[in-house]
Amino acid sequence: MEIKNTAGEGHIVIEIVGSLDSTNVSQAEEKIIPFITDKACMVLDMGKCNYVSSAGLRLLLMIAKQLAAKGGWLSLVGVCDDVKDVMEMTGFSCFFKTYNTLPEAFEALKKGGMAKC
Amino acid sequence: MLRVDLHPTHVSKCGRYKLRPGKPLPFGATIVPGGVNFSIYSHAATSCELVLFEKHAPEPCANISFPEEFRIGNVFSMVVFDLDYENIEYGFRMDGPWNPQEGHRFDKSKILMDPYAKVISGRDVWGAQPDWKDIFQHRSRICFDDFDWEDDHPLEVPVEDLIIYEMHVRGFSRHASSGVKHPGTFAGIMEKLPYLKKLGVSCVELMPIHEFDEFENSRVSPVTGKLLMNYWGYSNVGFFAPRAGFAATGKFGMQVDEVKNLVKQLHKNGIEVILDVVFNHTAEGNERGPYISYRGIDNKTYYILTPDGYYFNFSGCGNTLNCNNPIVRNMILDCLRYWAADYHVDGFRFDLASILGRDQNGAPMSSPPLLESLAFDPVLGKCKLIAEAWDAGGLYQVGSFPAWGRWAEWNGKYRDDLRKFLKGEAGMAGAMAQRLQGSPDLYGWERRGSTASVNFITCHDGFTLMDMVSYNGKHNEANGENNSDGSNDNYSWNCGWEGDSTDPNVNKLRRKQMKNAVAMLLVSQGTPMILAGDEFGNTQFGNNNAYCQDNEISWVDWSLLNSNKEIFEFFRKMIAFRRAHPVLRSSGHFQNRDYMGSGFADITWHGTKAWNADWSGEAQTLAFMLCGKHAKGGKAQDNNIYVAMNMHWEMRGFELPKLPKSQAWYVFANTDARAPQDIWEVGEEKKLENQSEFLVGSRSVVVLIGK
Amino acid sequence: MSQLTLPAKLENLDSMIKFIMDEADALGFDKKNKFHIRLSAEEILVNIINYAYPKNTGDIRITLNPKEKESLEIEIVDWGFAFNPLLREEPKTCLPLEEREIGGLGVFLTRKVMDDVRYRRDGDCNIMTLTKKIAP
Amino acid sequence: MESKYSVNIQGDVAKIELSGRLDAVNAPAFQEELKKLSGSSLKSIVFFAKDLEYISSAGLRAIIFAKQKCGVQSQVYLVGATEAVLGVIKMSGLDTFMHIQDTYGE
Repeated sequence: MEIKNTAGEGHIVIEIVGSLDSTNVSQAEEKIIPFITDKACMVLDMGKCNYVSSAGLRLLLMIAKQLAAKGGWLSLVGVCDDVKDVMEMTGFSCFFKTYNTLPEAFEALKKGGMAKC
Repeated sequence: MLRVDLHPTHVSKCGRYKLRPGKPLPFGATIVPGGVNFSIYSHAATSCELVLFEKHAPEPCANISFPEEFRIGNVFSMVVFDLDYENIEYGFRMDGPWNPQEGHRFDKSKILMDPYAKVISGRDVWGAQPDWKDIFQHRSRICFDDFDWEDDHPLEVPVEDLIIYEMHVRGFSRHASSGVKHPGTFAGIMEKLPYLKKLGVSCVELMPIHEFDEFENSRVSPVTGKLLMNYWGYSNVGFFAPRAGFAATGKFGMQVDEVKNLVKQLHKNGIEVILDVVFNHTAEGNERGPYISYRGIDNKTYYILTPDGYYFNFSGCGNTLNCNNPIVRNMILDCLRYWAADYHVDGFRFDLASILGRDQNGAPMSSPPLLESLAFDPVLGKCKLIAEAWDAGGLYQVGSFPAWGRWAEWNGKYRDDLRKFLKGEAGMAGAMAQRLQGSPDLYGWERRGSTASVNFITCHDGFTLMDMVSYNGKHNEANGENNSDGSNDNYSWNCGWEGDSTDPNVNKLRRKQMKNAVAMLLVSQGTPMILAGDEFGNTQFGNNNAYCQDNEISWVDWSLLNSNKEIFEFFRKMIAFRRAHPVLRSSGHFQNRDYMGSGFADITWHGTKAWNADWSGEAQTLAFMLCGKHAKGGKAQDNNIYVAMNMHWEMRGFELPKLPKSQAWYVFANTDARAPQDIWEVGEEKKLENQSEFLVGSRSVVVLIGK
Repeated sequence: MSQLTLPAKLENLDSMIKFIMDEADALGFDKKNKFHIRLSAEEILVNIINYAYPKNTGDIRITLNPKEKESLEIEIVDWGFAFNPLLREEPKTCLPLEEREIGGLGVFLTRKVMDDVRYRRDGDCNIMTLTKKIAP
Repeated sequence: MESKYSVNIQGDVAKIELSGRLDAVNAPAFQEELKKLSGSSLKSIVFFAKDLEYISSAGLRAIIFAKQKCGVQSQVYLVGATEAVLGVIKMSGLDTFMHIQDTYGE
């Protein structure tokens, strides 16, 4: 697993590469937590993440909840079909907004912000 | 808060694992800061070893003995630090005496599953041939016990207001016709949620979903050449773990979350979940059975044994769980509390529950401590407790199951009497009167009320509704036991032809008989239960004991929903009718008097002449009227409802009881009429032209409302 | 009356549509009207799925009130932020295709094909009510 | 009927066959497919819609998208659309920007 912070249209974009499971969740958590700041809009780019285990899903949910508590939010991008399936069947999908591509996510974030006003 | 007990005190012999003494409670494996707490009970073991495997590895990666100072009382407990809790499988080795006459069967060579395992791997994908050489077949795993329930809560619908729908998780959506993305799984049920909502049932009862081994006693049918499996699953490997093979995510080990999500989504739609639980025996069988867990951990504690150390077989499945041993009793309580608290399950149906009332020698007790504990348990306080009030050892307790006002029963007498009446047996009016009003003859003496009675005509065990009107005898040849298995007392009638028929008259009568059955079921006091698939005439081709048939015999065939739309519509509208009319759903029994000053008693009996039911030995008719002012013991307001049943082969005129001036009779259902005139939507009933008499067709049921 | 609650996810759209269309079938709507019911239900549901819950997702509750031989009333509820799609500016259907803004068509079509479309905010939920009459 | 679409580019003509439904569930994938068209200077985009049972605004958006990708010079044809589909196209004013015909001659 590898975590990269890339810039993207004023949002925090974090790319997760490889698999996210119990062997590396605490590492991932350490790296991501500093980005959870007030009103942060975080986009996790999972396009290169091929597997998310139960522990990994829990980390994602934890991030989403912490962001929400600070008035921000989390979107997932490029989640592969297998992981999407598991998220759907176990109910994790109910807590995330998912998009196919980064531009789609940015577009939605823009609209979400607008509609809110 | 900083804790001072988070640091290892010991190192395992191999030097790889850091340890410290664990907490004896709770039993099982619990994630604690920095590690995992393992705790297991054995009274007679002399030593215990924790065995760790990497996921799916053939050989263990570690054997860690519990140091003697880690034992408190009869419990071995230990914290192991820095485990990869997601990828580890664990078991135990127990050393102790080998002395079968005394009840001890310790064998240090066996690796044993944790009786409190909350996730069990080894049979992760249904039907995948296991590796029989694997030294550890059913492997305990560590469970994430968190789940975001948000504001979910068990629904606590009064039991008399429920309409239960019994289903087999796999059979419900496995058939190719189901059209779901994940056939045969918990996720598949979720995909059928819109269907369940349409049908209107308010509770699903899942046949066993605890981990079991579908390959237990698997064999090939000599008749069909198909693999016969333990399909029903009334044979627990573990009590705390959901069946991995029923989960679409089982291969990822995420079955726990999948089940919880199913419960959450069902609750959101007002549908309760009842689990069929099997505490009467385990999958370890008798003396010749395998070592899975209990036998090697403390045989004498877990099983009821004969004086010379053999297994009693009150379950018909080789062994009998020692339910009234205090250790086992606590395990059962822990287990049910866990399902109620962690899975938000709304209730339980106990398979062969009479065994739960036998003492440690197998004799029935008058106040069995386990049943009493369950009735008064604080966590289970609002859970439905439903007993299958008999066992395979000959104990039949319908009406006499120890209840403490808490237990309901599968009412086997309801099923039998209703079937007899339906097929035209004479002289059933008296018995029917009891069944229709919640069986006060069975449950009135202890003031248990109609809530004690779970009414059903069909369940997983026996004919489906379609088969009940299509077969006189069982046809279990495919089970490979020369048709000797399964019940012979079916009280079924084939309507003139054995099996599938092309005769339109036979088929018409069958449809009518199915409608008659469900109409009677849904106007009866008590809690109705429907078998999944009956609402569109699902068939098992005459097999009345399909426990081993993981194939089209058992799987619900959804294509019948199209061909039998008329049956489905009748079910749907009858269910809506029951839900709309509280007078059908009293918790207490009727008092047979007018305590509301309405001019009518709460229930009155009629026949071809109003106010004159035929109670004779020849009777094949019965009618009754429920007074709407007495609904829910007078607490609710409802219409008057009149039901006429004519099970004679000729039509009969029924004189209608006269209503107060402002009201008139409207017909809601008439099974003799051709669909769609056989039943109306609630609120759109048709006013009768003739308010004084109704000509009820041969073998027909008519439901009227007065408004 | 029948009711269904599902998470507001695109994966559930088919289930929700089927739930509604089964009722439309049962009421005997003709092909064209069924097309219109499907269209407007999809538009409103997709709108909620895409926009009602920008931060996470929540539920959609569909309630069907069929009146035999009269009409089908579809009530769609979400608990997302207050948003009245009926107040959206109508798309400029007269602009050349190249200059059209993509979007806004759904609600426009819904209003065209249904007999009655209403929005109200009740407490913390948005309630859309769509009614289609059965042609005599 | 199964929902399918196929995009074929022959010279300066793009032929697109549609069947089943074009709705919010499958339109995004279709739109993705239509990206193939961008940049190519097409003379005409032809939608064969004989077997198209249903279209929602998501589908309409995909058509608008196709046109926008290809620029002013390209003509849009809609061939064999059913009355119901045509109804929606007309309501949304798309009919004025495309040639609606029963058949398409080479």
